[in-house]
Amino acid sequence: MTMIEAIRNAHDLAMDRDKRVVVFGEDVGYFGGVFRCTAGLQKKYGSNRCFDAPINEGGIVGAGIGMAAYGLKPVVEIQFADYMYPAYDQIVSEAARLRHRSAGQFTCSMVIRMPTGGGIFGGQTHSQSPEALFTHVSGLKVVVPSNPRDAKGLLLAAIEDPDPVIFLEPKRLYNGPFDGHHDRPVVPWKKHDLGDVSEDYYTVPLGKAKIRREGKALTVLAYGTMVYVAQAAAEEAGIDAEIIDLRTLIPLDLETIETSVKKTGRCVIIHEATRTSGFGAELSALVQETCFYHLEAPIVRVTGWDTPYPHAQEWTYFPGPERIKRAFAQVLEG
Amino acid sequence: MTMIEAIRNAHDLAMDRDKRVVVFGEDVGYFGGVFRCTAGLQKKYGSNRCFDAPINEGGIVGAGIGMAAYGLKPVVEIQFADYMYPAYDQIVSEAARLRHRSAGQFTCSMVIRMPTGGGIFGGQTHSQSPEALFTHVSGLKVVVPSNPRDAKGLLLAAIEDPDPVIFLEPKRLYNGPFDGHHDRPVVPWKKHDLGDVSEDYYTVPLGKAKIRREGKALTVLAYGTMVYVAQAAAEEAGIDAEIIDLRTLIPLDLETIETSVKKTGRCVIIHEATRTSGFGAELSALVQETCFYHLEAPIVRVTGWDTPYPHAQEWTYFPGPERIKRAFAQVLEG
Amino acid sequence: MTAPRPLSLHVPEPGCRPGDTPDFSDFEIPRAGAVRRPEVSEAPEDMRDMAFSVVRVLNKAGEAVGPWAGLLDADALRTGLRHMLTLRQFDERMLKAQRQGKTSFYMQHLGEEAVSCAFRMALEDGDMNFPTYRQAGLLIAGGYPMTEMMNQIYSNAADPLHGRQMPVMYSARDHGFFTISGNLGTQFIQAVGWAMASAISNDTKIAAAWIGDGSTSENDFHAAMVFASTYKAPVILNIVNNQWAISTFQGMARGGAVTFAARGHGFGIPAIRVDGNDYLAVHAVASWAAERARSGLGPTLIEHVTYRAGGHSTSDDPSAYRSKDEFSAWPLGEPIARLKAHLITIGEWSEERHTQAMAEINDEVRACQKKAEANGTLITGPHPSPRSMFDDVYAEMPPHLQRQRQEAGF
Amino acid sequence: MTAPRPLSLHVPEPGCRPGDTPDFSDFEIPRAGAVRRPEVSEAPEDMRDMAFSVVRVLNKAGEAVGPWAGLLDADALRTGLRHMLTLRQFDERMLKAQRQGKTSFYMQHLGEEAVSCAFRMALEDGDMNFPTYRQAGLLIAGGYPMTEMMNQIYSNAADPLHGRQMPVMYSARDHGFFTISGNLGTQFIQAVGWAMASAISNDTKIAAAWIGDGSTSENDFHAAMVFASTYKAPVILNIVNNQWAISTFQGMARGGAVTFAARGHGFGIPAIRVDGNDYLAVHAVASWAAERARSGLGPTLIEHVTYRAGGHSTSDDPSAYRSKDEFSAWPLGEPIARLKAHLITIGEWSEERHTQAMAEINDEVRACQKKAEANGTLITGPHPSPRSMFDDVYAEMPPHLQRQRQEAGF
Ligand SMILES: Cc1ncc(C[n+]2csc(CCOP(=O)(O)OP(=O)(O)O)c2C)c(N)n1
Ligand SMILES: Cc1ncc(C[n+]2csc(CCOP(=O)(O)OP(=O)(O)O)c2C)c(N)n1
Ligand SMILES: [Mg+2]
Ligand SMILES: [Mg+2]
Repeated sequence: MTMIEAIRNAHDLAMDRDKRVVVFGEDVGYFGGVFRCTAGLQKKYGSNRCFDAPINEGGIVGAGIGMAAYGLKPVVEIQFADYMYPAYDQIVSEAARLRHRSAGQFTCSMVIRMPTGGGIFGGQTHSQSPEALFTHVSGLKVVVPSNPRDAKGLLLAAIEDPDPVIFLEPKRLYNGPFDGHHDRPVVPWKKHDLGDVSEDYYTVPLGKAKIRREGKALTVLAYGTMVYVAQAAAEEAGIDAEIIDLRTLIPLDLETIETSVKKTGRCVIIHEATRTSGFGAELSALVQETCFYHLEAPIVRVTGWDTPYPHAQEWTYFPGPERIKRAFAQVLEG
Repeated sequence: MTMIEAIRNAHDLAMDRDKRVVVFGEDVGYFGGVFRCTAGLQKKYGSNRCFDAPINEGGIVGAGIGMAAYGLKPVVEIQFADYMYPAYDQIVSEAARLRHRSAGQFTCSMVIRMPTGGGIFGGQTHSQSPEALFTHVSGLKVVVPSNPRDAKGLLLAAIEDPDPVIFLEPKRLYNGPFDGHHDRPVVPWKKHDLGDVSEDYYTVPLGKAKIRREGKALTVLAYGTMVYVAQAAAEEAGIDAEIIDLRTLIPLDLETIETSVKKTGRCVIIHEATRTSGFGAELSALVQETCFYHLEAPIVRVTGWDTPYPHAQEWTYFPGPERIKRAFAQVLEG
Repeated sequence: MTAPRPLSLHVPEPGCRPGDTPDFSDFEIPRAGAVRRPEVSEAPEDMRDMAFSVVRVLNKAGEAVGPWAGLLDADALRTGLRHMLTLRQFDERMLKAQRQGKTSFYMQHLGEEAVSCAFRMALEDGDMNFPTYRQAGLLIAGGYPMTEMMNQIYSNAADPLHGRQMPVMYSARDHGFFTISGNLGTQFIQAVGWAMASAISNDTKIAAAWIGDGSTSENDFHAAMVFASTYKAPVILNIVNNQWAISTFQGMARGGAVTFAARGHGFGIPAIRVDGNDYLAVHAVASWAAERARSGLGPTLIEHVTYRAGGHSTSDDPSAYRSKDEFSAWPLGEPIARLKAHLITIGEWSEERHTQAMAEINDEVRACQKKAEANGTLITGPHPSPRSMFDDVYAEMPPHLQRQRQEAGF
Repeated sequence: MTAPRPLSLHVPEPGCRPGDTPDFSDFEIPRAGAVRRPEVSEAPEDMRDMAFSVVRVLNKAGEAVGPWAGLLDADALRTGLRHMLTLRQFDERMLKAQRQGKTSFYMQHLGEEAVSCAFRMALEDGDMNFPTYRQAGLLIAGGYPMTEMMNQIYSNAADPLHGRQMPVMYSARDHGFFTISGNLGTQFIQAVGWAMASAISNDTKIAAAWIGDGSTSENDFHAAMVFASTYKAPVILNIVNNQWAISTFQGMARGGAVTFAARGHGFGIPAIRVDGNDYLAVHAVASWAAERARSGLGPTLIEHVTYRAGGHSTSDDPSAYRSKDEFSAWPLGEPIARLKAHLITIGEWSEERHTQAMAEINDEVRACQKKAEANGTLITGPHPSPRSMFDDVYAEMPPHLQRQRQEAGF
């Protein structure tokens, strides 16, 4: 399955199993989503359970909160993560706070899906990775799958979860494991082990990272697209890097991170988002706090720059294999 | 002057000097603001230049952007920082991006003021410190004054600045330098050196930190209210702490930070905001990146917890002197 | 074309500021009974007139007249009077408690008691309100224990919200009362979502959304209107126009519109203006809207025209921005006096019974307060344990919060 | 009371999906010339009818009729025709360039050319548009060089926006064209702010805000309406109702309202619906609204009724969600054919002149394209230097960006 098919399949199984699951968003109903992640659902489950929404992201999330408070399980799509800002108040001030402020009387079991990341010539409003804007908000869980098998299992876990989950889908991975070599064609998921996805219902638990590549020389903390870019860099540079795919940013699997960095003594953190106050900053702080006496070199961050995501120069913005190799060298020298 | 008077005075001088300066926001006009920071301005400059706005934060900022694009210099107030979320899209997707995306054709010289921080029994929607949600956004400058003299000079510098500036006012400091001892009365600003504010026009440049207390044992990075809490902790514990008041978070005065940490080898970072992905994470990452070989103990963060700001338990949430003293001990032991 | 004249900015100002003489002569008020009662199934386009008048039932003589009268019997009216009196006494005691330092903050309903009290009686159990901080009448009229409300206000050991929320930010799911948000407007669209969920689930319950005149400016108001209109959600959209939003008068939010109710027209949502100080009118209009919602006819917008007689909150002194005499000049009077007069007019009440009722209510509110204070106040404690602050952030506490709780010493 | 029936959710559906036969018979269209032309100073309350009809000037016979006719002479009309033809040819060539890989993306105007082309001619230099991505006619009719537009589309070395923005996200301050945002709706309130600034500055300039039918659902639409209404801002608020928003039809945004124009009524903002495929009607209504704004009478809402004949963008295939025959059934026809027929009817144009004009325009567009391609295309380059990505984030580059630029190797 492609990641799109895996996500669609997860929706299908969840809707089939639990009548409370409702799916809506812009172009999500009849058409099945601009990335086709919900194709076929309206036909199968009716327009009472999968429907189009007016172009109002705050309204989509706000209505979803009301539905969740009623007892349904809305799974909503924000067409691009770049368009989540109009919904930010509803997400932060409401979805994330409901359980706490009502002492558990009202809860918000809702999944907010959104495609993230660049490298598709989308310019500054179709390329953003706003995960840090969610990780700073208590009450939210934040998930970033890196492959179809995880995407399906994590999405089903997110739908089961009793709290609001932000589900960020790296759109550059929808069709294959993109490694940053944009001048080469992407190998489709069907040729990749992690594209071999069972049709059955299964979950991948939130809060558990996955070591994608074992190694002793240094630890790479990455998620989404950057997992593959890191792999390519490690292989091309011939470096014995241990690559951790975080999968869930909140709650974070700090144990796996700590164990690895204590072993390697060196750490490179990679994300596509803008650097300053990106999630890499939190990771760096945590690694430093937990592994200080094991660190043999400064932790290095490889990230998008502190600029808007440009259209024509997107490969200069994108943290590609070359930049990561330089970071490896730097952290090994240190 | 109190901090309120200093802010009011800055508005007054700016409006007097530059006809392009316009001031508006909720209850800002006739009434002069719920914290009285704009009192008297409408009477003096007319309701064409200082006026009330409908209760719509996105509209206030959005209209401000249009005015700035026209060539005015709007200085707008968001009544509490907790209410900036409805304006977040306009701030992030528009104000911060205008210059870049139009290659300088349209710019946004605007100041967005908002009271931040807790300790006033304001509960979760009158106590937040959302600075990290701004520091992650390229194109914004972020300022947090800690005293009347700076507040005036920084506000005037912010109004002069050609780009959008987020101006966060620690409301707990409006009337005096609050040190976290909430059971004792606050000494008013008029008894404090930094409350002695000239009536003249002057600016405090953005991007320059200020060392509030020199010391050799450890470096404290703080801003706003936390500067005084750190001072109290240092004095009470008798620790030779160097306390840096950052004043501007973006652009950050990394030089001053680096020099200090390289000298002391130990660093404590304090903020009132929620910990995960707070601005402390970025500070920790930067200190680690620039001072790794000088650090003698793990950097410690003392922050608000990853929970909403509670009403009755606010002093457990607030990073008070006791918690900071424990952090000092921890970082000195390390 | 002649050279255009320079433009200038129009900034709306209320007719009356401190020192001015209040003048409501431009407020057109129809006689009680004069406004028609459309069939609930009438096409929205055919009842646009309802947004430009004011439904009123009680006339100056204290009689209930016209097509909206006749829904409530004397028992129901006496109950309504009792609810409003209770809310007023509750307010008085809590205002005093705040002044005594027993809590940090309070918001009263003075002059607006009819709105929430009468509305509640038009709902069924199981329906859900998404209130603002100024509809405690929904709780009182719905039988929610006052002691619980006070426990919340005092942030004491028995506070059902564990001291987490500011005073009056109640939550009472079992009483159809959604957790109040400190952020204005957010709940308006949530109510629509709740109503959509009821429809999706083929349920029969309806939702009621609440917003203040000033807060209609917030963008979530639009989201609610769009979604309610598009999905014909079974929701009643209530605007409480109490003339003021802290220091700004309703004209700042209404702008060039004739009424707030007219906002419904751009969405094909029937809109009715009602005399918010007339218990019978509020109840009748609410019942009409509830019937529409329950019949699958979709949303109704109600503008409750009333007056905020007190300060915005205990942090506010309205004499800084409006005339002290405004409330006495307010043409729709005072809701309790009007209902009382009506009951007396129809021979179902008397000054003696009123005095006696007041005394009973006084005893009741006092007793509740005593019980609540036995659980503590904000100043004296006991408070909920700070430990509980870390609960309910998530259903299950994740490792980082466990670590933080430990760090905090719990 | 009888037990209420279970509710169900209403989800609006267009009358016609792939395979269905298009049917616009419920779209009530008045005869050309039939709709009155109010005085600009008429009270908003007295012209609510204007939101429920359609101002049309060109009749089936190709004549300009009624009270909105007579504003443009033959020269102006020929210029208008040329603008629309130019925009169409520009679109065709850029669509092709996108298919050839010379750029990443394109959005065309097919069927909607009259809206932006005619509107521009009602503005003065110095006025400011806050456009969406579907008003390039404002640039073409305003004389902005097509080569510059193409440079932007190609993200080439001469791109005035240095390759930063996606294709068609133009910015042209000197041509009264605000930088286009990829985020829908945000610019609607900004236009109101710009207009307020003009009023604050006692200037005579006005602003024009633009939004699509689908995007009226966005919350910023409300902000714009509230601020425009409250401050009587000198702004024209344009809704381009081209029937579709990607795959959702206009009914998803309009909901239960009869028209989008009716949205103005809840704000006391005069609203006019206009035949968006009638060059003369668009120009006349725009001129009327501009006169209102310039005279200090405040905002006007215009709903341009048109049809998006092409795909939403080059990423979109509309045959997946609507009938291929819809445009041919569209009752308002095609704007270029209609203006051409009118010019011929009044004896000011001929097939020969038309053919010749087409050829001239073809040459012109080709020449511009050649010039632009000499500066590079997205596929071949040269592109603006990546170094420039770090510029203009701030007026002055702060230290951290200097460090990052260095890290990036520039
Ligand atoms: C998003 C947001 N902005 C601003 C505020 C501050 N605030 C609290 S109440 C209020 C006035 C509300 O007035 P109105 O809606 O008329 O309600 P009323 O108090 O009259 O019942 C304001 C501005 C807030 N709580 N939330
Ligand atoms: C905030 C935001 N949400 C969603 C989108 C994605 N999007 C781009 S165009 C579009 C449809 C807009 O339709 P309409 O407003 O009718 O304009 P039209 O394309 O028909 O001119 C959508 C949903 C966006 N760009 N911004
Ligand atoms: Mg009010
Ligand atoms: Mg459209």
